[in-house]
Amino acid sequence: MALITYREALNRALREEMRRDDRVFIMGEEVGEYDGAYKVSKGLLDEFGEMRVRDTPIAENGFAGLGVGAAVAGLRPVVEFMTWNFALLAYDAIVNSAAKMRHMSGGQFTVPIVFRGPGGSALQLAAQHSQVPDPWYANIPGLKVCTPATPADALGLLKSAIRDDDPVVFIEGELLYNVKGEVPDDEHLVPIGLADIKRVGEDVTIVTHSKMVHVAMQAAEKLAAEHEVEAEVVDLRSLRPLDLDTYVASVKKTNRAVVLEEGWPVAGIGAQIVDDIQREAFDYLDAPVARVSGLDVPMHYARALEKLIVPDAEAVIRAVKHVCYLD
Amino acid sequence: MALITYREALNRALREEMRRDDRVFIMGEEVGEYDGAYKVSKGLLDEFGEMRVRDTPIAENGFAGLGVGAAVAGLRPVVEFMTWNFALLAYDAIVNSAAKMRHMSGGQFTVPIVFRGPGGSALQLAAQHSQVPDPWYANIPGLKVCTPATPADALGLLKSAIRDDDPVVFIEGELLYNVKGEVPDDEHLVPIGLADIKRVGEDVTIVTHSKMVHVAMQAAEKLAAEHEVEAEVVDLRSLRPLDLDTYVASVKKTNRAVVLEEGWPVAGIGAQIVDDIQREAFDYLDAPVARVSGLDVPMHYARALEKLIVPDAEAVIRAVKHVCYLD
Amino acid sequence: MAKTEDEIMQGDLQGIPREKLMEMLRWMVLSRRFEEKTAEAYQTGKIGGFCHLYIGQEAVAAGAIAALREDDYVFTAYRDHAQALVRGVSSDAVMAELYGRVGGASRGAGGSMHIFDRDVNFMGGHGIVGTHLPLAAGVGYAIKYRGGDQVVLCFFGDSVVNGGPFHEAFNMVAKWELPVVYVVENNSYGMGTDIDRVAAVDDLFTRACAYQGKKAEQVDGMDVLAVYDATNRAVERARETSRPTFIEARTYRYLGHSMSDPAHGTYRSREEVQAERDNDAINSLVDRMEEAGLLTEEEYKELDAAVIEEVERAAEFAEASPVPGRDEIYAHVYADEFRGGLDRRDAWR
Amino acid sequence: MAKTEDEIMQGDLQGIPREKLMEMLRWMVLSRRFEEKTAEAYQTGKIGGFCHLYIGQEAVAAGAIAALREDDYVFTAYRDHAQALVRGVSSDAVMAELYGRVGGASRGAGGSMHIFDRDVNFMGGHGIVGTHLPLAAGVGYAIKYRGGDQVVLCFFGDSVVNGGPFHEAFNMVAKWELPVVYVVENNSYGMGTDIDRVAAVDDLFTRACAYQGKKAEQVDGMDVLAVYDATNRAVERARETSRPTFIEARTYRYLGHSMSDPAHGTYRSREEVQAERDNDAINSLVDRMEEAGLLTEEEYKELDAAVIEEVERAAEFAEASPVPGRDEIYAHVYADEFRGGLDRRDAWR
Ligand SMILES: Cc1ncc(C[n+]2csc(CCOP(=O)(O)OP(=O)(O)O)c2C)c(N)n1
Ligand SMILES: Cc1ncc(C[n+]2csc(CCOP(=O)(O)OP(=O)(O)O)c2C)c(N)n1
Ligand SMILES: [Mg+2]
Ligand SMILES: [Mg+2]
Repeated sequence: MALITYREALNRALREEMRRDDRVFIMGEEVGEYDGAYKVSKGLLDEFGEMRVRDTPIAENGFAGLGVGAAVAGLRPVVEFMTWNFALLAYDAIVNSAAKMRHMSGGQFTVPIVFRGPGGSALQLAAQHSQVPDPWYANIPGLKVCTPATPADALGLLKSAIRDDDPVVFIEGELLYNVKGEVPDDEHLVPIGLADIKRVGEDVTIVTHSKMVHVAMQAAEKLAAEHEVEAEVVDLRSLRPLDLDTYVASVKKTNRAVVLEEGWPVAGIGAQIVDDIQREAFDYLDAPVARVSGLDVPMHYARALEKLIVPDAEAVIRAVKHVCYLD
Repeated sequence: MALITYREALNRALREEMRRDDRVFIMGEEVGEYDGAYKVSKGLLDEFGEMRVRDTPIAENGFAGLGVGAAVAGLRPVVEFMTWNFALLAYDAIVNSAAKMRHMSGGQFTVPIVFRGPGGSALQLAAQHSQVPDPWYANIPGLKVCTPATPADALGLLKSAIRDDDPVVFIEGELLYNVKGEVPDDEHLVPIGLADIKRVGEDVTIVTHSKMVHVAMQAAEKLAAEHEVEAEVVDLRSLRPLDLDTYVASVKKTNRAVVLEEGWPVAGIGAQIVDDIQREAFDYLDAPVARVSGLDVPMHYARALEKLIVPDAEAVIRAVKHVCYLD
Repeated sequence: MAKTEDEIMQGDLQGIPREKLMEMLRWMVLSRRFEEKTAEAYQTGKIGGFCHLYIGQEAVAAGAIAALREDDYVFTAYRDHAQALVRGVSSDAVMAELYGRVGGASRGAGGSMHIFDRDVNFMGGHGIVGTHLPLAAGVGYAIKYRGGDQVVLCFFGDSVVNGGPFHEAFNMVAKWELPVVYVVENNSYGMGTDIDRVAAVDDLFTRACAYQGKKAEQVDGMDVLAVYDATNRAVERARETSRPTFIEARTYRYLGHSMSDPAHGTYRSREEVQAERDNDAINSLVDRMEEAGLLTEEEYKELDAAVIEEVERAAEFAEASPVPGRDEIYAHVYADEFRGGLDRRDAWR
Repeated sequence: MAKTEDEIMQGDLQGIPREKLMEMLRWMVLSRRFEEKTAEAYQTGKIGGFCHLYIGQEAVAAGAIAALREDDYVFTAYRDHAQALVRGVSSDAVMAELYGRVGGASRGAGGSMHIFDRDVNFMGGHGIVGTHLPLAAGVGYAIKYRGGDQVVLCFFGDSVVNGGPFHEAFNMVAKWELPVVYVVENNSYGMGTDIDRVAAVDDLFTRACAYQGKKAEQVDGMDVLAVYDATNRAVERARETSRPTFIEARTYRYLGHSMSDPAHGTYRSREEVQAERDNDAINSLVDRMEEAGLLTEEEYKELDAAVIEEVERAAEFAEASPVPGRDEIYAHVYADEFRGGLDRRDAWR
């Protein structure tokens, strides 16, 4: 085991897969000479050269589409969006081309592509640079969606995504790049579509993903210490497929659930989790499922308001207390 | 009252508002000389001239953005997308510019624009032309979203949308254009954000919108005739704001709910309705809320499969019977 | 010798073997007869959805694809029947696709707008205007990546030149020197919009001026030999130097934009359509071949009859091919078994 | 007389009144001093988020905006402090915006990248590369719609010329003859990418060749008078004939792409940066004015001191301005009262 950052884990995943399979290449703005805007692709240009580490013009729709074409022709592109906020320009290439080409060709063409980059808010990046794209992609059949919260999951999921024969939307946490964690020294793969119980507990289930896993863990520790509530934290890890079995089983055990996400509430991924839980564990529920999400507003620049808009541990604790009838 | 089609209702709304307010203009592909791909803008070029009925190049992101600029400068553009499938190319202009400009300017700029066009499947248009965009826009603060099911609502909501000072995403039903309905002769406005009970019933609530309202009505008639179940049909009409009061009150009365939508299930708008119902009417529910949605696949071209993918009255009836413990 | 950019190319028979000429002629006649049958089947409800006919434009697909090798790639938009047929997708498979049957090129999943055939590198059949241009560039990238010498041929309509995907793709193929030949089928209209009303440029091929390293020329798209000649040179250039070319083929569709649109109407007159029909590409090739003594009326009639028979057989094949069953719904969404949890989320079917 | 398109324009003092020269000089010095203060405040944590400085490029904003009338409009990207100041947004309001305070131009909601000021038609401040070009076209459309004679001036970075929004906007403004003057601030780099590595064109202004009716020229963007002269002619053309122009201003940023990026590094050398600094736009104007007897060293020092004082006062104003309160969260999302039902959906705050 080594203690490395989320950024380093992603870099390791890219490097390992590029060494293993010479069809794998990475493209995107600044991924080469500049080592990546967030340095995820550091050193790759030196090792693999320009054809496999391709700096692109600022043309998200164009280079995402180009990636899809290269995938269909048998390569395995990893397309980096500097952030997912810029991928709104490429929404068509991802949804209308990548996600549909296999199906509309009657299964003839395989589209083994990964679209990756950071999502979510960071620090004071304001309305256009702080969006959570999760539900826009989780809604789309034909795609898979990964949202790792830890270095080990980042490593294992990115490697699986690159090996996957379907288009994978890989959403990293912009504020997670410096987070450290233990990572196996040996080859490490995490299957897409498997949730992970990050903390075992008996009293309430918190279902969440990505950066919010850390908020949930913080809340769980405080709940244990101050309120004698043991929360089980389910990290979805993938939003498509969703691992219903894991979170439904957890709620059947705890009888209470809080669903936590960073993004906007209306038709967020959290709404889907609630739907799944109430359908499959209705008779086990001792209280309605509570949701904690980002507030329903564009992100504000001022730090004081940003803090209020993004969910924090306190909000989670209040929600947990509510479903446990402790408020 | 006059009996007119949904298409005619939309045309009337545009014409009335363009006569009333000379800042209103329409732009989009084929809206002028060709009278609109679906003839919604029929005759408008003749009456209002080229500056107010503007045929555009095929450049969805460009002309959507141009519309936003014109709105900010004080005009009231109605931007037609030939269908919402092509608006994936304009997702950035709608989400990053239209929805955010008021907020990120601290309230200085008003963006009174309507983006409109048909959404959903029609007949055998296959994967790229049969998508339901509803949740992609309902998720976004800063937007309003309307999805009328009848000629009267189409008329009243479009007029309200044009008068609204915020950007409105107006999603018409591609298969509704020829549907006829009674429409008031006098000025008719329907407020955005108000659901409508299209059928009163005591036994179960069906919450739905757009084309699926008609499927729900069909199911409700059959349920009454064949199973003695009286379904209340709640037509959301707007997806943002959602009219929680109406559907929560209905479920509190009927104690059972089926949520019906044409689109894909995962993080669909239906998931949000379930979340709202279970949170606010948990103790009133005699069964878990059931959802009926389009199947989680790209649309198939073959008619036989298209029929299976899009929800029909039979599926709704089965779901209703299930929540009523009649299956 | 390469001709100048602003001169509309005129083809001649010289130097083209008779078999090649016969092949191109056959393709054009096949496209025409196939689509006449398509129109008939559409009218009787056997074909559904949007259906865009290529009738009038046959010389473009036939002439351009004639310049390709078997391992090259072809992309096009939704008006794709002729390109598919010329590329070698069987009439049976194309017709069965239009009928939405499992014997179709795309197993009935795609329909008229989404014909695909991996066996002949026929890459579709794309419905969102202009968005296949970057995909074609991506195949070009893969070729270069592997050091291959294949070429990508990508057709698109005139209205594409005003959109972002065109610009982004053109810039990348030019800058990265990718072996892609882009052919704009300039039939003067995007649905009911005259290209002159929406493009801030007189001749579409001149847009190439904004991308250094991209050659461009304009050809008479009603002359299959001119198209063949220009594409040949472009393909050679792509194969040998990995450089892109932009060809503008001036052509004309005789019928409406799609089956639901009349041939003439608000945006163009009956006379205009008739004038173009008088300049028919098939007739013109037949005339030239007859004059040169390379074809007799008899031979042409035989060819036509054989094609008609092929098309009739294709319709019979399509009719007999099974409608896709329930198992096809999820079969091709993912490479693996994932079914969206829908068995649990929606048990009401 | 209009100069030829491919000649880099050189400005001279002739014919420009001293007050105008002094105004431009003051704007450049204000931009420079303001951003020096910005850098300081960023380092001490008073400013957050992404913060892109314009230092080195001041002549472009000052020269171009100098050509405008009060009722004209200005758009720009996220590197927007100088444009805002030159356009007349107060130093106080710009600085308070950077501090995220309610006294800020955008009430602290936008920050460095999103400065807006309706009072002076300063239209922002946009963060997604290239996407404000269509918005600017839309304001041009509104002007033409109302028969006005205002002009829209829209700045953007070099990397924009490879993206779809550029192409779509340029085609529409050219075709519809909208009164928009587009100015590309070509500082040779988009973040760490040399424009020559990603644009298939040597000189950016030549891309205008793909849009008939669009005039284009290249100017020395380190020469405020050249920028002023070119923009003046373009604005006049827009005002009188409602025709768009594309100006390429060759300029240079001395510092990193943003506050988190070093001034030189992998993509450019210390020597390159120093060489450009030696050609500083402010110094060059000062020298020419002094030579022409229009400015003394004393006067320049006074101007500089006054500007420094203004900037210090702005920082004090920002510091004193209140942090936005909870009520600002929902205040400007909609024109009406709608609050997303969140009071009911999330009661945990
Ligand atoms: C992005 C997008 N916008 C609009 C449409 C609707 N549409 C389909 S075909 C067409 C006209 C295309 O014309 P052109 O490119 O000239 O091709 P042609 O039909 O003449 O072959 C339009 C507007 C679409 N499919 N995609
Ligand atoms: C669509 C989009 N892609 C990527 C980014 C990230 N980004 C911000 S600035 C920038 C470079 C822009 O360079 P240029 O246009 O030359 O402007 P400059 O910074 O030199 O003023 C990039 C890639 C973005 N904001 N928007
Ligand atoms: Mg055309
Ligand atoms: Mg730059």
